[in-house]
Amino acid sequence: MEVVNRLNWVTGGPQGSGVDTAANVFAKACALGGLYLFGKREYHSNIKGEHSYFSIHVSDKPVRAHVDPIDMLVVFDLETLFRHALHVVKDGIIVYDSSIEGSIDDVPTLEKRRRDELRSVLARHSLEGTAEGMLKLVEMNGVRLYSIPCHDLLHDIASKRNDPSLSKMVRLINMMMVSASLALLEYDQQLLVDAIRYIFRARKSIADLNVDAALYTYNYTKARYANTDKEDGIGYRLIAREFRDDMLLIQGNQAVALGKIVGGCRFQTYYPITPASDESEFLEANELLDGKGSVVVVQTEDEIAAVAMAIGAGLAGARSSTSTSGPGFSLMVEALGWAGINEVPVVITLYQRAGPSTGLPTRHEQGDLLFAIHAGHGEFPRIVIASGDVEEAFYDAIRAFNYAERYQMPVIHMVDKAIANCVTVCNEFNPALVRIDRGLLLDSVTNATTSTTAEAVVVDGRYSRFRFTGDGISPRIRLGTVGAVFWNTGDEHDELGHITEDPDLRIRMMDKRMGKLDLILKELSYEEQAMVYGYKSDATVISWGSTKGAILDAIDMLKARDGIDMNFVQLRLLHPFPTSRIASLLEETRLLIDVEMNYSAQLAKLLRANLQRDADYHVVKYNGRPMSSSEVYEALKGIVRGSVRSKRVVLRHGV
Amino acid sequence: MEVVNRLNWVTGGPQGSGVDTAANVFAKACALGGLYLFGKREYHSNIKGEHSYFSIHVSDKPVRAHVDPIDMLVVFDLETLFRHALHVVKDGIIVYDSSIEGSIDDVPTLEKRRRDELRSVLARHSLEGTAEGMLKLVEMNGVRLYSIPCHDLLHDIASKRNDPSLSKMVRLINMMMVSASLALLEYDQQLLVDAIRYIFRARKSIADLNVDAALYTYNYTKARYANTDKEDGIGYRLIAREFRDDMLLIQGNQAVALGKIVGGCRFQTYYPITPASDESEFLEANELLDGKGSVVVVQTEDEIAAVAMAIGAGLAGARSSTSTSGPGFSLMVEALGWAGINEVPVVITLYQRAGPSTGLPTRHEQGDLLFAIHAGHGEFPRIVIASGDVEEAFYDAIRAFNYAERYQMPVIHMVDKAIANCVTVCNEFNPALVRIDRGLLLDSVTNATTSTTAEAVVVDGRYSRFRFTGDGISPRIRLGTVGAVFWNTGDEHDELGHITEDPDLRIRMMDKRMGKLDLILKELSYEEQAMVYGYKSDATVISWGSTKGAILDAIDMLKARDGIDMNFVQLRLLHPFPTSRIASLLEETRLLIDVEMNYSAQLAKLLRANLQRDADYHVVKYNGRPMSSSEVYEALKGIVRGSVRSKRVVLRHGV
Amino acid sequence: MASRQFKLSDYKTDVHNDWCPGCGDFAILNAIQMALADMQIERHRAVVFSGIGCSGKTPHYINVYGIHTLHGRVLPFAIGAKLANPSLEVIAVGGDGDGYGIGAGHFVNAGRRNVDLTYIVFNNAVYGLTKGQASPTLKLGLKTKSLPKPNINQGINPVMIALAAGYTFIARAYAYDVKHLKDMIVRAVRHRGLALIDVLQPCPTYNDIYTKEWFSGLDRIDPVTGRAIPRVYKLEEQGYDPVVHNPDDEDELNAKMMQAIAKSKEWGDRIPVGIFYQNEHIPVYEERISSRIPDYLSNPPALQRIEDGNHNPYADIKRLLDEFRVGTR
Amino acid sequence: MASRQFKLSDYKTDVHNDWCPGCGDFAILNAIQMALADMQIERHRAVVFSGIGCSGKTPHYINVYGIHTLHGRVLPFAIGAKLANPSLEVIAVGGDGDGYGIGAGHFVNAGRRNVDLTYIVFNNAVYGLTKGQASPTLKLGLKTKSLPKPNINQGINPVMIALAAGYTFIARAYAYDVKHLKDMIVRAVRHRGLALIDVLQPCPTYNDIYTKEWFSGLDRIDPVTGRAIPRVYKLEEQGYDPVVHNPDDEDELNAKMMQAIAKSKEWGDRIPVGIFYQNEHIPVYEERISSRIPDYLSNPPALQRIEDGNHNPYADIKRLLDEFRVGTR
Ligand SMILES: Cc1ncc(C[n+]2csc(CCOP(=O)(O)OP(=O)(O)O)c2C)c(N)n1
Ligand SMILES: Cc1ncc(C[n+]2csc(CCOP(=O)(O)OP(=O)(O)O)c2C)c(N)n1
Ligand code: SF4
Ligand code: SF4
Ligand SMILES: [Mg+2]
Ligand SMILES: [Mg+2]
Repeated sequence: MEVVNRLNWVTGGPQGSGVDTAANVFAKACALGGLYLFGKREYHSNIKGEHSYFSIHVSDKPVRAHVDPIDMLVVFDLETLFRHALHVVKDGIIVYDSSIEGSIDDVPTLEKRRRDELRSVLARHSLEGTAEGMLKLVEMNGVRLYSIPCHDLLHDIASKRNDPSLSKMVRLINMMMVSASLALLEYDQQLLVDAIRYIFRARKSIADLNVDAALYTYNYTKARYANTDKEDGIGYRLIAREFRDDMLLIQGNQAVALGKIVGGCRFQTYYPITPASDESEFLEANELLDGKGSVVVVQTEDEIAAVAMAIGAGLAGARSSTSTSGPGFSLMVEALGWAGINEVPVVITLYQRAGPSTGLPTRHEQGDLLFAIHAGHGEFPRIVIASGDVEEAFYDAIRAFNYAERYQMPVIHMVDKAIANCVTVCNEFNPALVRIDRGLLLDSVTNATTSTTAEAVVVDGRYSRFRFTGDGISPRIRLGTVGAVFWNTGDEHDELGHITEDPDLRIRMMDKRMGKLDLILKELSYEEQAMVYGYKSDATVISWGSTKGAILDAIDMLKARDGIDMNFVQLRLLHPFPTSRIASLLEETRLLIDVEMNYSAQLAKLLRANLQRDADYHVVKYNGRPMSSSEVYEALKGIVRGSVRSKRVVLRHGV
Repeated sequence: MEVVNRLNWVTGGPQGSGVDTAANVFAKACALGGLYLFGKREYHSNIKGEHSYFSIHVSDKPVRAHVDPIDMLVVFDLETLFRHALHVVKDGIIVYDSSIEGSIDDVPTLEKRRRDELRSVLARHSLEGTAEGMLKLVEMNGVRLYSIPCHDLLHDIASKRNDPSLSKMVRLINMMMVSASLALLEYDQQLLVDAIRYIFRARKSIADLNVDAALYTYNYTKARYANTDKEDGIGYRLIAREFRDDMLLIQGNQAVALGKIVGGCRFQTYYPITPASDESEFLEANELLDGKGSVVVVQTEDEIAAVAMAIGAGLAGARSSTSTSGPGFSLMVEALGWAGINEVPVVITLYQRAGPSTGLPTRHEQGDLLFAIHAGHGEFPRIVIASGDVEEAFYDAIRAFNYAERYQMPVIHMVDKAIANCVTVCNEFNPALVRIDRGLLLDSVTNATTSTTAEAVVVDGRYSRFRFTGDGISPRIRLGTVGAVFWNTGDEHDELGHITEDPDLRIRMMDKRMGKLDLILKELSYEEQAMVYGYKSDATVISWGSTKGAILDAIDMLKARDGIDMNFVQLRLLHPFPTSRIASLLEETRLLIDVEMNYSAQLAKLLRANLQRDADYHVVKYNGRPMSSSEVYEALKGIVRGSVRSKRVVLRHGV
Repeated sequence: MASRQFKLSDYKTDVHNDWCPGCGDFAILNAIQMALADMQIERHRAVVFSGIGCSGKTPHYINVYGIHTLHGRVLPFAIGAKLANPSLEVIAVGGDGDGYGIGAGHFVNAGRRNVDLTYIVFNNAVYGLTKGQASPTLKLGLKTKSLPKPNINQGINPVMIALAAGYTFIARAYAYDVKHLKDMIVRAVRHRGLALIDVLQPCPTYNDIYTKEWFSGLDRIDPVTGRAIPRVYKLEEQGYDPVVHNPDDEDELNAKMMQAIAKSKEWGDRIPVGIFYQNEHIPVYEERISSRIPDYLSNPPALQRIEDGNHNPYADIKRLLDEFRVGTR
Repeated sequence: MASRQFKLSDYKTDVHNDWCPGCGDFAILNAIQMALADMQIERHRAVVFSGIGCSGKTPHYINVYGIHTLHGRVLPFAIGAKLANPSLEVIAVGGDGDGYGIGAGHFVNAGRRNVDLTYIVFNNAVYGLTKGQASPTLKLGLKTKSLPKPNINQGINPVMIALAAGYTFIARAYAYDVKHLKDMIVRAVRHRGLALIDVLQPCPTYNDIYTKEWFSGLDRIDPVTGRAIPRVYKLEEQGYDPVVHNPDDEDELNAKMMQAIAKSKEWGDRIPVGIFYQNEHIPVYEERISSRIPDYLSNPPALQRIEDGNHNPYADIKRLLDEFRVGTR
């Protein structure tokens, strides 16, 4: 049977060798053909040489996550073969550069443990620990092999273009292999060409060269393998459709950056760190906004300076933010409390990666939730929100600023490596759906004194930055506002902002600040607090952040394959905790399954602390690789079927 | 009726004027007379001039906390009169320097709000806003006034000693006033002399001068007021008793320092911060240990360096620690995770003060609990313990190092300003009760290879720092150990300590590290996890840290005055949370009252998250002043009597 | 003289000042207020940022915008505000522990940016507010009355670090020469670039070495005049020229730096105050931003319009979205 | 020649090295290993600490104790270990971003202590591991291939900062003169006090300005010899004497500092390497501790006995407890 337009395509190679570019061409080609896709990048904390790979899950229906089984593996180096070949499904495809040869020990970047494992697997089948052995083994497993003589083809291209040096341009090989894979899938050749031209749009001559090489390989592959009978040949096909023009092919870090631009962020600080700095670099590259305006992006000496500068800019009246990941966030904690006690709006975009400490700096985890909620000595209000996918990341980035200014407090917007570094086809972002709410920010005090809010702003001829008001929110002005001055201090303060140690005033100020947390729960819409997907069901999956995609895909699979119904509750506001919203969403839930990417099921702790209800199962993962829909599907099915014994289920997939 | 040997004595004055010294003399005199006491210091974040005061709660039975109503107020400046006089009980005493005069507005350090309040109170009684008015008012309230003409007496002393310059030594006045108060209480004059000599033991000539002034004043006061009829005169008396020689008069920060010395801490780093640096300065002053040995104390450039150096010293094999409070701890968070992933024993003594941010830097709070438990990105094991009083602080300081080395992880020992800065009479610390447990620290690898643990230590001729073992604890060696080397990294690592990104190894390492938390709960005694005070009761107060004293005193009062029975559960291990211990302690509890010094009832959150049980009442306080036994008593009584409406009870006492 | 709109008293608040009697901080506070009055800076245009310490309380006593930040972080806070709105007149103040100790990383890296602001360090060689521990400027082996043992750390040379880091105006002043200090502040504020003034500040409570009396030379009386011979002297009175005149003359530049360093090492009997170094030829950070963002100064981050008046976003991302459209070729 | 117990290979691990081909780090790694072999330092006696960055991976490749710490914190970690056990031979390594950027506060304050250890900075003018952003040593306006726009920050002068902070040995070396670099390391390790070696390290992946070719002068061929004129030259070959000989001669001290600063400013056509400054007359921190704690070196914190063999505490606090006894007079 032929599978049309559903495919998990994977390629890999040494870092710095162009794997990403190749995969991006494949993704763009698919997107141009109206296909949906979810692409995931995995890479080491290394600049050149270690293994990285890209998996692209393509479909003609929306896909929200990656899956584990590989349908088509594109191999142009030894390590990719050794690492991934065994995950290719029966009837799946491996396209490989025919020059690949060598033994397991020729791959120093492969962990010793894995080498031993592979050797013993091959030995069990009386095969040698070589590329050849591996290829034999997978063939025995039912995988179809297609070899492409890349070096010969490269030679041909070189002589065709009359440029012998080209035959040494091994960088072209990955593009050639992508073309071969698309040829095997009988995909529209023009879309491949267009994709290459798009990816290399800044460098025309390189684009031309790549197009040449791609087409040559495409035609070669087609000629060689076209007549393969579909029955015992290639079981997959991709067929281009009309694309919808309101769809984007975009990454999470770009979505956040675009959100910041729309949301009015005009001052961004950062200190380089994976996977957060991509966003800042994108902002910097686009610092000049269309129409009037700009985003000033400042690279600081460390994360302490980054957050302090962002707060300073916030005081001056700019919407300001900083982006970081765990280690950087750890350094920001002291200043966070300063912003809290001084009610300064500032946004921290926290790109989670696998901790603790330096951890797995380029890998995925959702391990910072409880830290983000409790970070900083003493007690002060903050808002913590988490995005579930690329599209949400855009809108949340905007909301974060609205919250920060409306409630005058720091907002931590949590995303993670899986969102930041994935590429996906999603709905066009629509700025028209968005409102900018600056809260009680006054442009001038003089105006205010003549308006109705007069008394609220100036008392005894003085502006009180921390005026006690009904809802705890005091009218705010920018540094530099004519006709007023104010003071801030990290010490407890009076309404003017001067230090006080008065115990009664202290209580009032704490009540003012902390009381805003209740206000937030009153004012935020249900959707902003938590989303529910699916109909009421007595079985509910609950989660937060980037697991959303895998869960939704898994729930669909459960329904489609097994007739099992589940709904999904996604926490979007993590702090203050939307207790009553969640309680009402879970009213009919009998089976509650918590799914998260960390060791200790942090959300489940919050559920217990706030609802006094525990999830019945904790499906967790902490190996640094995001959850796939396939493993979530298996776990949920196991739970429903009663085959899962322990309350805690640890997922372990991923390479 | 005369009250014998039960007294709440208070004195105050501008900072830097010798209030502490005066109070210390009073405390020492009481202690020498075999009396128990609990002394509490309150002071501003200021060097000279702002108001500070000292309250000493004296009794012939052990006292564990301060109380609010003042029995005897010793006044030698205007501000003390205005701030405290109204808290003196009917039939209580004010002794004051007769030269005190002036109006409320002469006290610029008094907050405007408080000045207005005082003026209006006085005006309501048609009194002027002056010292005179105030004295009249309290006299109307039934307070007995005793004035001492300090300046005249000083003059006399000066001419007696033939040194006219002495008449300008206003610093003597506070000592004179203490003497006057002791004379009124008819306390043994020799004990006063001995106390002065003890306090000034380093400076004999100053001691002599103070003794002269004290005796002169004592005799004057006695002569002037001795014949006052007890019935309408002085209602209080202090009578010296035989003292027990196994009691100490000591402060919390000194107790921690002594614990560290006994516990084997030989490397302490610190960056100055209130109220933590007293401990480090005490250690430095006593760096040379009796017998062989020393404590190296290093003042660092900041708290990041402080914790990093302590960790470095821990790696080298020293028991090492650093002491700080909230702002400093916030800066230590990143390195904490490094110690966690590298399983380095290190102790952080966290002296809580009122936050957030700079907050009320010299005031009290227990606001850092959830932060301490969750501090640091990602997930790693740590132990958090909290001491309830000065005596516990000593033993806990030792335990902290045992835990750190036994479980190879950072230990956060939480104390707070109320413990650090209180002075109390308590049982002598007994080093003989203490064991030193260095866990799996090996002095040499060669020895180990010939011993039974051989295989555990050296594999393939290599020492594996992070060897997988049954209980997750790997044999540890010092940097510099002959015959071995090891590696550490903040990245995820293999058994040797080298970086790995292998997903399966990652899981095993996380399991190894985090699994130690379960081991801790298995191994720690019930008493180390939580203490219960009192018999089984269906009403339980639950708390942690320095509220212990006030709670125990309040429970005694409830029993004695109202016949109400309650027991008290004190959490000593806060993380990992001793769920089953607490569950069993609370089995028969019907009414559970959480008492803590913070806004959001942080312990109650932990109870919910871990036991899925909420306290029925949250008695909280967050005005920067520690809980008094009197206010805790009132709150508990109100709850039992049903007069408390809301679940949350906010205590507000304190000046 | 032109009529002055703002009086000295306009720059004072009625907040109770709780520094110790005789603290040099009072003098510095006065000098800042005098400088503001001298320059007739409108109150709303000035922002004084501070770190934590006795010195950190300064903004509360000055009647302009005042931001009392965190220990060691005054520079990044101040820079953030200044870059968000470059029309603010930003003055950062703080202790020597604050600036050269816990804040040393920011102190060095601020030099790389040369943001147009003034940083005044209250240098009393101790940590005042935490009771007199040695600060980074106290020299090895000295023992102030607050120290139980002689200082175990060397003292650093702030002038030289500032030079190495890129500060373009480096001065030293003495707290009790208020008029001169005021002049230094005016010069620093007028300087286009990052200006450091290291102020020798007696802390009578903890530092009994660098006292007012010592700076005034009360321990060395001229036998002839019978008058004290002050230790502090003014560079400008010695014909010292701190200014880099020719931006293209590398020799001049080096010479100016070398003389500043030589002067920075004088200590003890003769202590120079005044401007050690000034170079206005290094573009300030604001100009560097402007070279990328032409309307940066006229439309800075803090004042940009971000909504259309109807709460709709003002920014237009159509061009960017087009780039990401699936169909874009 | 005496027989050598340890071979170069003894200092190598079998950990896969994943630096980019052609990275200058390889040369520095070799030089460190050669220096260890040269000095025949027993493997267990040496500890290499590192920060975070490409450079931070170094300890994993050296077969001595290796501690890969946090970004910017290598010095305090290393100092902690050294002070706990001063018999360890401690070498700290890290990137220029690590040391002069995020770590600048520790870099400055370490100078105040003069702990006897060696700090080697891999200076490639970029943040390698995070993909080539400008580091604190990249000069204003330069644009490496990894930067989208010219560097907006000035570069700092590490030699001068080290001098101002109190470092007693300051050298610069060039990664690809491995033998000279090795010599510098040996001299630094042998120096009694805090030694800095700033190593010019080509990063072929991101820095196309300070390349191996540029340092070798491949862009300037001597018309006569037809050979490249290297930019790097050795101070020692010019008769430069970095050593402070007479501790009591303040003039000499100042002159030595001034010449070091003058040399530190040479850049471009001629780039000096070698020892800029060395002063062994400042007591190291370990001595300062010893002056308070006489048996510190023989009985350091890490090796002290803290229990009696039976798990009973070894320390005796009787005297201290007596002081606090209620009855003590
Ligand atoms: C992170 C942090 N650590 C420590 C402190 C405690 N602290 C307050 S002021 C101060 C030192 C002040 O010294 P300096 O900066 O020289 O200012 P001065 O008081 O001498 O003006 C310290 C360490 C703090 N507030 N924050
Ligand atoms: C607190 C923190 N912030 C950011 C990072 C991310 N990070 C890793 S390496 C690096 C910079 C490395 O540059 P450099 O120190 O010059 O070393 P190089 O890679 O050039 O050798 C950064 C910023 C981190 N690990 N920790
Ligand atoms: S301690 Fe020193 S610096 Fe602080 S206020 Fe007092 S005199 Fe001034
Ligand atoms: S990025 Fe540069 S510094 Fe890092 S390994 Fe590659 S060449 Fe070396
Ligand atoms: Mg100071
Ligand atoms: Mg670098």
